[in-house]
Amino acid sequence: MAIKRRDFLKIGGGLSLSLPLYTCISDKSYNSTSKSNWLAGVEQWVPSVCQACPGGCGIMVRVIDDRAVKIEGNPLHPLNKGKVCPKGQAGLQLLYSPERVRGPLKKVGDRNEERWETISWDEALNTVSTKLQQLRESGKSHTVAFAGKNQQNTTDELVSRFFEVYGSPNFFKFDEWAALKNAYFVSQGIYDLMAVDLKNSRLILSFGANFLSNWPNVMENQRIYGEKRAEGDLKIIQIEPRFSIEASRADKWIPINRGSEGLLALGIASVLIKERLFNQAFVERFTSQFNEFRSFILQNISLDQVSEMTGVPLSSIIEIAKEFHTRHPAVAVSDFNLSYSANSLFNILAVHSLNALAGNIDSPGGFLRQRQAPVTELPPVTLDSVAKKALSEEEHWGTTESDLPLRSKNTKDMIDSMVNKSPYGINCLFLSSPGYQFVSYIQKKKAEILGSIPFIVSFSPFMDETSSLADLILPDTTFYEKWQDHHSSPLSKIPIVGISKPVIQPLYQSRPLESTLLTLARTMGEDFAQNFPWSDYKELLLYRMKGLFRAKKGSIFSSSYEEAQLRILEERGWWTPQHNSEDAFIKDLLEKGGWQDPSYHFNERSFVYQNNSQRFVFVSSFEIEDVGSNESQENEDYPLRLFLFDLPFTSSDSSSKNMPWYQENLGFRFGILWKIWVEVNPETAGALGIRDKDIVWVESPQGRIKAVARIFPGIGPEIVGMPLNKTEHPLASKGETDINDPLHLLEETYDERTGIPDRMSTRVKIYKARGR
Amino acid sequence: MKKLRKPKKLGLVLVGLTLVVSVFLLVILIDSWGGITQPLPFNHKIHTDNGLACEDCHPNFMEYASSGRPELEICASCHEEALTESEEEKRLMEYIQDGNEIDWVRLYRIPEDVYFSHRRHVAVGNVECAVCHGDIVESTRPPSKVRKISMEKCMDCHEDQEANNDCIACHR
Amino acid sequence: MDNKSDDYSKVEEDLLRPITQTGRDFYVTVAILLAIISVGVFAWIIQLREGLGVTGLNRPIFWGFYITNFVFFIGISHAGTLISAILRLANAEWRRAITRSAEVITVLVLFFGVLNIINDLGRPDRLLYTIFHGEFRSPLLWDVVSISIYFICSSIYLFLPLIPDIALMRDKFKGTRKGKIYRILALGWKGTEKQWKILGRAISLMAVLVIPIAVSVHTVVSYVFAMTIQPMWHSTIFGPYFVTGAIFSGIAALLIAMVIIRKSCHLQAYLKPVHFNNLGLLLLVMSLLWFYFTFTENLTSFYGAEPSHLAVFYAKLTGQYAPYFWVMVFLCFILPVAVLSNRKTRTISGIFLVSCGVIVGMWLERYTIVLPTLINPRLPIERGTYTPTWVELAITAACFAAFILLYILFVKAFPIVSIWEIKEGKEVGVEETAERVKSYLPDTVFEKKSGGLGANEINSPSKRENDHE
Amino acid sequence: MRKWGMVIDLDRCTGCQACVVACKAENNVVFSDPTQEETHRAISWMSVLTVLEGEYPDVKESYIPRPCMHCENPPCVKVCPVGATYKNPEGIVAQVYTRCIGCRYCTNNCPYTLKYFNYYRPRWSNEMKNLLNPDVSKRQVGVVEKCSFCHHRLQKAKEDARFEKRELREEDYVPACVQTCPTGALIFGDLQNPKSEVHRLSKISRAFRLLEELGTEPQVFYLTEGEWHG
Repeated sequence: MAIKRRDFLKIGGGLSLSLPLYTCISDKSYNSTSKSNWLAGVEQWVPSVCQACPGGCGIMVRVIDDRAVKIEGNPLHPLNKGKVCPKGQAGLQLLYSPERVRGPLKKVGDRNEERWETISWDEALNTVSTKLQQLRESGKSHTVAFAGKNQQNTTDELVSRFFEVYGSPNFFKFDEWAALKNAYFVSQGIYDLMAVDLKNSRLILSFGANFLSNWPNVMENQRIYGEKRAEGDLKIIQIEPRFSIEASRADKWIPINRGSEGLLALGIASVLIKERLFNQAFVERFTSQFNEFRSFILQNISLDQVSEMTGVPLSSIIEIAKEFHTRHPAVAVSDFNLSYSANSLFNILAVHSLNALAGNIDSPGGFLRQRQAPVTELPPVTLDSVAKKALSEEEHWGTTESDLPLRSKNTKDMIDSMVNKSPYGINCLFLSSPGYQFVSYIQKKKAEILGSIPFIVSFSPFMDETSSLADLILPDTTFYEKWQDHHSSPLSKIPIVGISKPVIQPLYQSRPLESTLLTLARTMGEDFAQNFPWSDYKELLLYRMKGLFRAKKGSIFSSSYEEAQLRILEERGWWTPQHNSEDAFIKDLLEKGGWQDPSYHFNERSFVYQNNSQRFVFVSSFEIEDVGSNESQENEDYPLRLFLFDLPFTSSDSSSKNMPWYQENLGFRFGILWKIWVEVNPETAGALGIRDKDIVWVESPQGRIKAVARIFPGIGPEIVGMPLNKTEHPLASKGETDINDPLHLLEETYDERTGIPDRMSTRVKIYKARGR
Repeated sequence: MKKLRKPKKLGLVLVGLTLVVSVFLLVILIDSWGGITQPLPFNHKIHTDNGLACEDCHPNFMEYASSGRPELEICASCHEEALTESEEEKRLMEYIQDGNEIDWVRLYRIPEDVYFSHRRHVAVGNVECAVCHGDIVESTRPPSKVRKISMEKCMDCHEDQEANNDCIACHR
Repeated sequence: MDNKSDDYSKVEEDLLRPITQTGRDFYVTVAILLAIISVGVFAWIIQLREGLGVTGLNRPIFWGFYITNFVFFIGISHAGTLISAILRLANAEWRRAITRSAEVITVLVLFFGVLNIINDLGRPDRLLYTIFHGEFRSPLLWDVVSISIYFICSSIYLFLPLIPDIALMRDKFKGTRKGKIYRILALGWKGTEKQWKILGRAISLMAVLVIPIAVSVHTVVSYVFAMTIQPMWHSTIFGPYFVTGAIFSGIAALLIAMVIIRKSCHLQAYLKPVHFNNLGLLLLVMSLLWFYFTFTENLTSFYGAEPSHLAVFYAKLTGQYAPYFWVMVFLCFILPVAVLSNRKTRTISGIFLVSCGVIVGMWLERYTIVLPTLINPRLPIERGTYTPTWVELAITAACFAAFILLYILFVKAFPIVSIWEIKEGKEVGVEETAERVKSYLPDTVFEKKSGGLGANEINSPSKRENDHE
Repeated sequence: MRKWGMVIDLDRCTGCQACVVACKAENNVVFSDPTQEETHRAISWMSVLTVLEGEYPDVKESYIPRPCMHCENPPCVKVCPVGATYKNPEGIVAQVYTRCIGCRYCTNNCPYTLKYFNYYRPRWSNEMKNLLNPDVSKRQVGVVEKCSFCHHRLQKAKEDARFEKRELREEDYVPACVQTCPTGALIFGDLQNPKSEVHRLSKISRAFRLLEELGTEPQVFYLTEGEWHG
């Protein structure tokens, strides 16, 4: 009996030992003896442009046998000079994301469900084309709308041209910089961004500006930061409620009550004015309404009050003001962060007035205005009567009535008017990566949108929130697979045009949006098609690029030495052609990756001030109450204020969800890879009995989400900070990641002037969650 | 009872043992099988006799890590029309007519953790093809076995040639 | 003579009873153990398939249960051979009934020590690289060498004294299949004068040889830690500290085994309270010695107050690992000293309790050596935590179960108390001891009382002595 | 012989993580998932450590990019029982995955805790297998890995130099992290070459090394104006 057992044990043991050992030893998947991996091993470096963010850095992609393997910076590109940010580095994960849509999809069954059927491109295009023609024939072309992202390229031109010819005024782009643009429009008559000459500036007075992490020209700023830190000739003062990356790199961090940045700026202005520390010559020559501004300041601004309302000590205000004057040239910068509060326009105008006081506009180390790259304009469109009539229809969102000349189109109004069918209902909506803010808003309104818009087409290359709305998906390629140009953000002082070549052929059955539109245009009838005479998008692109050759300015990307020479020559009015024909120019352009004009011409008054007076206009028509308006109602139930901040390189788009390499590093300061965290001041945490790394609920009247509490001395005792655009799963799909999106906590309040959502005034409470 | 039991027990042991042994044998067998048949019985000799050089069909070995397999285009450039009446060529012509790439099977297999570069060996190190590939140019039929290259051979040659013998020079 | 052979047949009967008779309890125990083992094997298969991801190990806690088990089992292995060898060389007569049960522990437990190391490897299939590509500067390779030698030596050391008993069983089970195996194992032992002489010499030689090897084994095990530059591992006293701990836990393991054998095999007549008393006292001494080392080790770290050392120190004494640490101090020092230093509580059950405590405590000691250092690496930015998964627990439990099972099977196959040594004890030992004791005393004692104390013994020579002359 | 080394200017670093991601992309390091976060098993050869000091509102934070230190006297090499990790003549502490038995002794003896262990087979989706760098191995389960100074780039650079019949120039070989660093905080080169930038910077008064007192002699130097409390 006993022996029998033993035998059994032996056999069983023998078997159980040998099998797992075998499975372990023969690690099949890692011994590449499979027969199909015969690679030619041909290696190429393809110059292109990264469009993972609005920056448009030059990249070189290493391609081995039609596989894109690694991204490096294009050393000749003047913006990034061979460097790439983490998002750009992770870009290939976007290209090879498992979430890519493989081909045109049609929604079947209930619109609320996501059941898809694969269809052919012919069928898909046919469906869209028929729909568009029907609407046009019945005189409803204006009820077609397009929502896309704000980008500086020819695609933008093509899309707006398409809808103009088609006859729809409803071409919407979400722009997070709108508040800033409005402010420059008010003060200088330019509805655009101004460039900041950080390179020559000796003091950066930053009002919550994420110039090292979230500006489109981050790479330029990072490089300048590195160089100037090495030289030691840079001082940064960061004024922000939270100890951000910029604050941690600044020489001084000044915490401030949220939303009162403008007031602090006025406080500083009052010191400058009272102590006569401003640039009188500039103010006299280039500004208007200064006297009103001065009397407004002198009458209304008391430093004690400013100090109390902003939470910044009096001594600090005076110190900043003096430093701002002495460390000339100094710039006061702000960005879209200030626009996410109910008094955004005031804040930005107040900050910008400091630059006028210091005379830092159109001067080295100050605010400059980028010249547009001289690409060929598209030929004028010929509109038929349908289009002409439709274009006279009211746009689907009106600008809010205001005492100031504003030009903003806002998400909220657009979606609300679509949902409410006022002034008219939208019959067909096209969505093409409309941006994070937009996406989060349409998600909230998903049911209403589905209820009021009968036909929605998404161009998204990924299965995401927009595709969940769509009835039809016409998958766009990623930017790695198509021809594209990219014009540098107006935040850089020099115009750069980068050429993005397809790095590999489009994967799966995806097609570039541009060629989809050109194909559609051809199906819309002779009259329509004659406005789009290009056989493919590449042809259109090169047509535009030829303007760069004809303009007799700038040069194709070249070494920094050549670039410096060119700049010196050009600024003295000389220019020598480097290419003897257009073809040679285009060939070189595609090889080097783009064109730039390194020269900058100062003192072109009419270019910098485009308002009637050709002067900087001081605005003083603010109520002081307006200024401190951010003080939302104290609420015992919700004692803390929620501070939402953008993580580095995440602003304005949701594509980063598909980049796990990049996403996992966003929480590096808090030792977090995937979880959403909430930053709590040690004092607050102590009072609430919350320990570091506890799992807590963050609850606002709108709902609650789970997060990891991190005790963080870099945030004030009455605030809790939470990151935006952080996913919790490496390969985000099916809305998994949205459960904990802090945007769900926001109350629906908006800046009345610009319609930009206010993410500063929501109050929350936090408490420990049970379990994990 | 006892007498009956004994052989049963023995049998059980034997069955168990044979099972274990056969599993291992099977594993070894499968692993070392490696018999390959090329889609076409390519005759290297005929081609080299007709004046073709290695790089005519394997175009990449001076420049890239991989030597490159002969693509259909290369075949088609000579075999525009059938040059002989051989059975093999007929089949090749079918490939060419259909435009199907010939799925040549790899002969030399290097473990996944080794980085081997033809360029490094041929263009930089001036190693003759024959040093590794033997007299394949003289062969009239494709070899039927996968060639595994042993580390000893690499090391010996590297030592003789005073090439880099650092592990990370080859192990990636 | 008849009387004597009756005695011996009684001894033989007593000592062979576990082999000849099998009760229900045996099967129940074996079944339970097999169940535990099979869970462990299942866990192990999973681990082999999936990799070490199924354990609780992480970064920077790269070592956990398995390494703790390894150190622990190697420690236990000192029970046997070292104690038996020392007692043999010291001619301690009370050793006779316990040496074998001690030696078996060594051989069996060493196997599980090694198994745990293999288990801990990320690539167990590359185990033999340590031989083909061994780099001798690594303390891990010193381990491989010293443990292999120790395993071989202690196996021989176990086997040699077993030969006469195997021969006895060969005769007893002649004709059966069992007998055949015993015949092979007996190596043709006939009990001739020459054979006894060679055996005696071989045993003594092995006893001498085994002691330094045993000491070296645990010293080298400690070197695995001591040779690193990690806080509270890099310590000069780790060698003796580990050896002390090893002997300490070894004695405890031996005591537990003895108590169980005594009870289950009804060997009360052979394993007497005096054995327990003696070993108990030894255990007490080791406990004190162990405490001395522990105290020194921790005080040095504390007093030196290097931040990286202090972090580990506090993790142990007040932090995350404090519960383990203080339980360990209680089980390895307070309880043993309290129980063992008192004659009244130094009973068999008292000693059993203490021994169990020491075993647990010493396992915890290894645990609190391995982990607090790992959760507190030198760079203060990286911190970790460790919770073992069921896989580790199952494999650990299976190791213990398999060890017990093998031990039981050994008891089933061979006499756990050496028969010939008991016989020898009666025949030679008694006289020798008397002679020895006599030699300790001043000669004058014997002059006054001629024919006193040992005279009778000397005059009644044993059978073997007769053969000698 | 050359001695490759790195200088990291902490005053320039903005903690942007470009080096971290570049490293992963170059070296086929698989991304983590939430389970790995839970179990502390994520692999990141280059990581940016942060040190936060002070109390609100006087807070200071340092970012410390940490690759492998490639010590002159590497504690990990000493303890490897099979020679899977060794110091190569050019100063790179190398790791040979096919030799490694996964005992993790080296990971425990690294005072910088910068060696990583593959607890799983790397989980690449089929799509993402396309972006794997053929110059670097796909990782096996159960072996230790760490920063290699992108040594495959060195081999390539040498190959190119010999192909072009010239000497290897210092700038021919840069690890992926250094190549991408937007602020120029990472500088790489030959520490033995008296003309090189790294050589110069490693000697200036701002230079220090991590845990210098251990005598491991890291070949990664840090620069900072302020004091770093490590």
